[in-house]
Amino acid sequence: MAAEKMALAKAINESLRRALDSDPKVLVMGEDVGKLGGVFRVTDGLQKDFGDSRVIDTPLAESGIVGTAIGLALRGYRPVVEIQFDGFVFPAYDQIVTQLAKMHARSLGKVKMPVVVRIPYGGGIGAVEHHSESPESLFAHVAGLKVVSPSNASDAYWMMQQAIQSDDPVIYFEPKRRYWDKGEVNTEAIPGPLHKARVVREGTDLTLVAYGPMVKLCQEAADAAAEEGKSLEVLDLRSVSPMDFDSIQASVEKTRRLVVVHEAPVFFGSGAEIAARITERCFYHLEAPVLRVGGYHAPYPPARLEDEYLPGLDRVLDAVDRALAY
Amino acid sequence: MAAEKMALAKAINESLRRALDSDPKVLVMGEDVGKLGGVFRVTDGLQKDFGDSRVIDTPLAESGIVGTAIGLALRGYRPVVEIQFDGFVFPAYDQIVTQLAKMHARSLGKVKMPVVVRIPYGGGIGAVEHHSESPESLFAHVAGLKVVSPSNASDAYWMMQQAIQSDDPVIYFEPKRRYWDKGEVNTEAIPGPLHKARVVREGTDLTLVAYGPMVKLCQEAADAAAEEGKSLEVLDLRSVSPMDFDSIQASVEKTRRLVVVHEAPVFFGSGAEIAARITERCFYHLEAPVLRVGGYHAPYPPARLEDEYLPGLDRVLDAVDRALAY
Amino acid sequence: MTVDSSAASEPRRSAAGKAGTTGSKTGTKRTTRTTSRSTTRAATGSGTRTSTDPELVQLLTPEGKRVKNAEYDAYVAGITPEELRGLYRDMVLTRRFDAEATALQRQGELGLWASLLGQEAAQIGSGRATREDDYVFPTYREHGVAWCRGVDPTNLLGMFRGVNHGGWDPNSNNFHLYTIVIGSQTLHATGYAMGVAKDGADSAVIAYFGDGASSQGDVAESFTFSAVYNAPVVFFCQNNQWAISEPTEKQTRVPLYQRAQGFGFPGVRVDGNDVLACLAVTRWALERARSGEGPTLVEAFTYRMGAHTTSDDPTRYRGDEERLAWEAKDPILRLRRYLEASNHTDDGFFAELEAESEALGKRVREAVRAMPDPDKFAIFENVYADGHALVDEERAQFAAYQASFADVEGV
Amino acid sequence: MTVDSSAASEPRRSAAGKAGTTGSKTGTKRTTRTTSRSTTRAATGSGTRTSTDPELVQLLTPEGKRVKNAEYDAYVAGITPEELRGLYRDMVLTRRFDAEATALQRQGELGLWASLLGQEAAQIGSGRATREDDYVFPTYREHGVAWCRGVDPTNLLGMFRGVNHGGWDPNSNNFHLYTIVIGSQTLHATGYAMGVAKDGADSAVIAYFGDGASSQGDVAESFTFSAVYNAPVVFFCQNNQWAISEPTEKQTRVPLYQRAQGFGFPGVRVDGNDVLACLAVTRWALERARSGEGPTLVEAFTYRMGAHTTSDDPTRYRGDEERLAWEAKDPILRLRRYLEASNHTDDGFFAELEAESEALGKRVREAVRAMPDPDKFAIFENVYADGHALVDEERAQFAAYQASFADVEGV
Ligand SMILES: Cc1ncc(C[n+]2csc(CCOP(=O)(O)OP(=O)(O)O)c2C)c(N)n1
Ligand SMILES: Cc1ncc(C[n+]2csc(CCOP(=O)(O)OP(=O)(O)O)c2C)c(N)n1
Ligand SMILES: [Mg+2]
Ligand SMILES: [Mg+2]
Repeated sequence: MAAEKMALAKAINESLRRALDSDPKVLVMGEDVGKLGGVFRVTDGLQKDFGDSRVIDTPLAESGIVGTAIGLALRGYRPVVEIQFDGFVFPAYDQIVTQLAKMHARSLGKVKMPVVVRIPYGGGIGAVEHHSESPESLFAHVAGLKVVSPSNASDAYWMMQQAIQSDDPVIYFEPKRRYWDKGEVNTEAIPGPLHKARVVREGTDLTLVAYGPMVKLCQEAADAAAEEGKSLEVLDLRSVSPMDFDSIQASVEKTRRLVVVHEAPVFFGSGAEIAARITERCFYHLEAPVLRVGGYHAPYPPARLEDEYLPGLDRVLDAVDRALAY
Repeated sequence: MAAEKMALAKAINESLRRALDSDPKVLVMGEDVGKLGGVFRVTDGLQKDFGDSRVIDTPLAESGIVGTAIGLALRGYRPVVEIQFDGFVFPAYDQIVTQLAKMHARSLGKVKMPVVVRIPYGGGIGAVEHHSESPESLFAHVAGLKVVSPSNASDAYWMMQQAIQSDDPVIYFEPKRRYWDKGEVNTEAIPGPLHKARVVREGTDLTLVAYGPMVKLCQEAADAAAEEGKSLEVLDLRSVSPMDFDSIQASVEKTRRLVVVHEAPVFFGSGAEIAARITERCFYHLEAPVLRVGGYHAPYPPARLEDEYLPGLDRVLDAVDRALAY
Repeated sequence: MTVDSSAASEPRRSAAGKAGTTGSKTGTKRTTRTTSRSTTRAATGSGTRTSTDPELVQLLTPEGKRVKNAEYDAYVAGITPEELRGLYRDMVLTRRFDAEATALQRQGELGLWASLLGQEAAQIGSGRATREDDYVFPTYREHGVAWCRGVDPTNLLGMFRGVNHGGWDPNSNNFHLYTIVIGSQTLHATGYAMGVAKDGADSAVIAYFGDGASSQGDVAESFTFSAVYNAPVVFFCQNNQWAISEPTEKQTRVPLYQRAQGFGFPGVRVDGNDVLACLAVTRWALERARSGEGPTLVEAFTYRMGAHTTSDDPTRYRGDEERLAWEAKDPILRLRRYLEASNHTDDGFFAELEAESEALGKRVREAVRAMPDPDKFAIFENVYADGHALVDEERAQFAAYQASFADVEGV
Repeated sequence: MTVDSSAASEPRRSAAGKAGTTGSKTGTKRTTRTTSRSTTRAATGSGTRTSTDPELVQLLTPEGKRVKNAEYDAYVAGITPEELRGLYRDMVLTRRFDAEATALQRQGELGLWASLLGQEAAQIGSGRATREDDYVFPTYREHGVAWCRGVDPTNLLGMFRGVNHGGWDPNSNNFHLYTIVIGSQTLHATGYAMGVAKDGADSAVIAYFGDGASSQGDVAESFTFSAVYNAPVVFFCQNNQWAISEPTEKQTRVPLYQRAQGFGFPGVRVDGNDVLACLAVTRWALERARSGEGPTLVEAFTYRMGAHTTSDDPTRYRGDEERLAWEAKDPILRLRRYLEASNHTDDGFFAELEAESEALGKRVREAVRAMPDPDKFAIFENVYADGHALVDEERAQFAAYQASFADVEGV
């Protein structure tokens, strides 16, 4: 059963299971992660198999969850904590940016913080307020954290393995609207390093960069563009911090045009950092400014408006056309 | 006494005094803001003159301070809350981004949130950990907030007046290392709108953009460059959200080169947003990529290293030279 | 026959007026009593919850028998048969509304629904204790309180349908928007109450939250602020035994009402399925607030009969027996038994209520189905009160982008 | 003659060993008692602090008289004159170290100093109660506890000089780094204690925090987590009456030790200027933790004799009388009186200690002055344990930039 087709959520479940199984120091903590198996069933069955001292239903207090996870890490544990939804990470924000991110540096390297913070994020599931946000920028700006987001089942599985093995805190953003997307997972072959981007599709006319839930959209956009005779390269960034600028640069030096797509608001979003850095690196290669497609500078809207708010096929293709028009 | 020379901290004090005096709904709240007058004496004498029901020493709980300020705003008050130092705003981050920023939109405009959050920020004062950070990006990314930072006494005075009058929440970043810098304050003439940038110095070869504590540094850099025959334009942004891109664009269309300077880490910092947007707006004008000078992707270092970490004259001039070399 | 909640507001005002005239200082003694037993529990050092529940304030037994309570009887002493029928009607209509909303979710008209089934007494009893000038800060489940405040129930459905994040003007009924992030509103309530005190008003504020929410730091901070500033606020915790899949033992090892004492104000546990007791205790607590005695914690001991929300499947984490045991304590049945035994009702009353109930269901159904999707440009509205250049720019880009489709369609 | 703190560690271990053999279940009764009186206070509904202090555990009066305490005497029953002299020595050397650091700040050698003056008994008493395998989570003022844990005092000065953010290996002495952000460490301590319990170890954890910190949501959450998981942690609150300029009334309207009860574990107030009482009560609390009885809150009632830090000017917010009143309760003087009255000391002891004190001061002075500035590249070190491409890139740019100056200088 080396390779198996499974849903992205199931891949994370399998990865957590493997980690719990192979390392007694690994813990899973969060609200409803135990008996219920999480509101998305990502931790389904884990408490049953590993007991409630390994898979822990916590009090309803996110700062407490991350704060105690820090203490457990100091004691030698490797906690994987779940934040139930993106919008609920902020009560824990202080512990994450002030303690979790800085403890290793503060101690001059004496203590390590192998804590994974799992956050189901992003929109597209028709949810109520606070259940559809994409706050990755707010973590990427903070030194000491690593920020990753898988786009498919195989990455979900392996990036979780690598995140748990990392001695640094990793904010692991799960693209919740892709939880049910199935993909091949080979549980024996590590696909590559955690923070390396992957060329999902080769192309020559323009590079589309995305991560997490937007990778699939970019693939669809590339399909659509291909029908119009445009060859788009699609890059799955996989990691937001660190960011694999080398891979973006290599692609842009070839295609000379770049469009970045993410759900998070454009203003101060990942696209800004990518545009700034790639423009600096590829100043003489770029035929067009780096264009950004993302959320607007507005709170995530009610569900009936989310299709207008979120980047969709047309908006991506519109940006592609604008970039190609330069 | 329309125009008077005063320190930046004193200008804020005078502005708060005026607001307390003219509007009974204005409150000042925070840790040690009352009897002590704040650890920087910014609220000195206010409790004595307006009483402890207007100038309120709060329990030591930042989430509680902002959360109760929200409730007071719902009751019709206009609280000005102080966060004692930049690094202590994070316990309040949830209330700020999830409640304060979103309440107006959530209520479809029915309730307003005229709350000012004062945050002394930035480094250069030789302080211990958490007392020198520049977290403005983490607020600018969040829709519903306005983010401003004065660079001089006159702006400190007037921008505070305008922030208090605004019906939106304003994060008011005070450049603490400039608290003692004196400047002319004319308490009768409003210099202009809150979110408009100001050309501090005209120039033709390159534009330096900064806000808050870095404006003075950029002026010094322009002085130094002038001696070498380079004409730098210096723009004081004043507002980080909204950002006056029109003024930056106008300047860059003239100078064709842009360097952004801020204390905050470069990665996902204001410079990224400025670079991305200005490159898009001025693609055919720019002779060089927008360069960024700021903090490194590392926790703010111990005081003995802060001069290496912070942008200084040489680093700004180095970036200027690099931009001019294109 | 009206089927909007404002029809029910009469008993509220008159009842509250009466409560205001009764004594208010009895709380001191009670707290002492209820907390002294807790001490014993607290000191055992054991992390497990004992199965015996601590004493709670009850005025109506599950069988509908009125039992005497020396301390709280006064708060419902003058209650009329009509008012009692009003409470019954409130609970029945609220339950009906709730069931309708659950059905509408199943039919795809709502994206989600958070049912109050089982918590009607806690909500109607406390809601009816409030005065018009009081201010209410709900969580996301206080449909019964909203009803008492005169918020049109169809307004509650907008956010669950996904057309807005809150469809009513908080200031029209002094009923704040639903707050989804657990516990945050307790601080808003405290701040609001601080403002009430500053204004010299004698209004009170009531903040609702759940057993799960009690663990949030914000709730503790609201206890601290309200105690230090002696703010006129009542913290009304509906302990419905569950926070999604987590039983209350995952939040505390002693009864929740005891939490208040360590912050310097009284806490009391009331039978949350006894509408009369909830009315009395909340009146007492609000009266304390009004008369300058500061905050109170009321723990309404009740039960979430249904799923956490329509997305939840409670069979995964709890058994039927528990539910059955609580069904025997049903808040509506209990009051009905009392009304019938007291001859306060006749068949006509129940028949009329049934018809009213049907009409409400119909109105809700129709209103939801007629609820239009918001205008696309609503995304950009109300982000700021005073405007923001970037929002204007993005709105304009969006308009141009939308227009480009119109062009295409126009071709 | 040694002047490092490790010399003082002997009494700690032996004393702790003895404490471990005495009974540990007496706490239950006491809490009941101390909290029952609190109830009365809590229920008054008044926001103001009364001037009479609630009863606190005291074994030595300010005059140095040993008073009996049925519940806590057992925890210091076997204490030897040598151990008592050890406690005295600890306090004297800690105060001396602290004074030296304050002086060094005045001389510009440190950027800041947070003095423990007045809190020696609370810190030495509790610190000496810990066992080597226990783990300590301090705030930023626990220089006395650090001393007891064997942390070289000069290591504490690095962060105040600005050469690092914490200069010791937390795991060498099971003494965590100073935490500046108020209250955060109580959660770390709780998590650590949860880990201890998972490991089946009988170590205990102690978390220090201040009266001001008690208002932070994180502290409340740590109470909740520790109670729910029955974690072996002692919360040691030094109520030094002030949080910078704010008196304790700005944080609570009832005594702080009562906070614990509402979370389901005992709280006790101890005379924080009585080193013997602090030792006894902390031993008791640690013993509870060890034997599976879960968390305890100890409020050490003490006084910050000096400024909040060297940046603070306390004359702006408090009068001299208060300070004078507390000077009469000085922790060192008190123990000295007791030692002298008991004939446990002679002039030689004091003279030797004075010399040791001088030597310590000298060593600290010299160490600080010799403390080099960190290497510039330290900015980029330890940001990550496993590296980060951007940090590598920025380090390289920084190196090139630095090298460009070398070039210039080289010319
Ligand atoms: C800060 C935060 N964390 C998590 C959630 C997800 N969530 C929604 S309701 C809920 C349980 C709340 O339980 P309780 O407070 O008892 O209220 P009840 O739903 O039982 O009425 C959780 C965990 C949330 N809304 N906010
Ligand atoms: C979250 C946070 N807010 C504010 C501060 C600034 N500050 C440092 S110490 C202090 C007072 C702390 O008082 P207390 O907890 O009583 O401890 P003490 O200093 O008296 O030992 C404050 C407000 C901080 N360090 N952290
Ligand atoms: Mg509940
Ligand atoms: Mg203190």
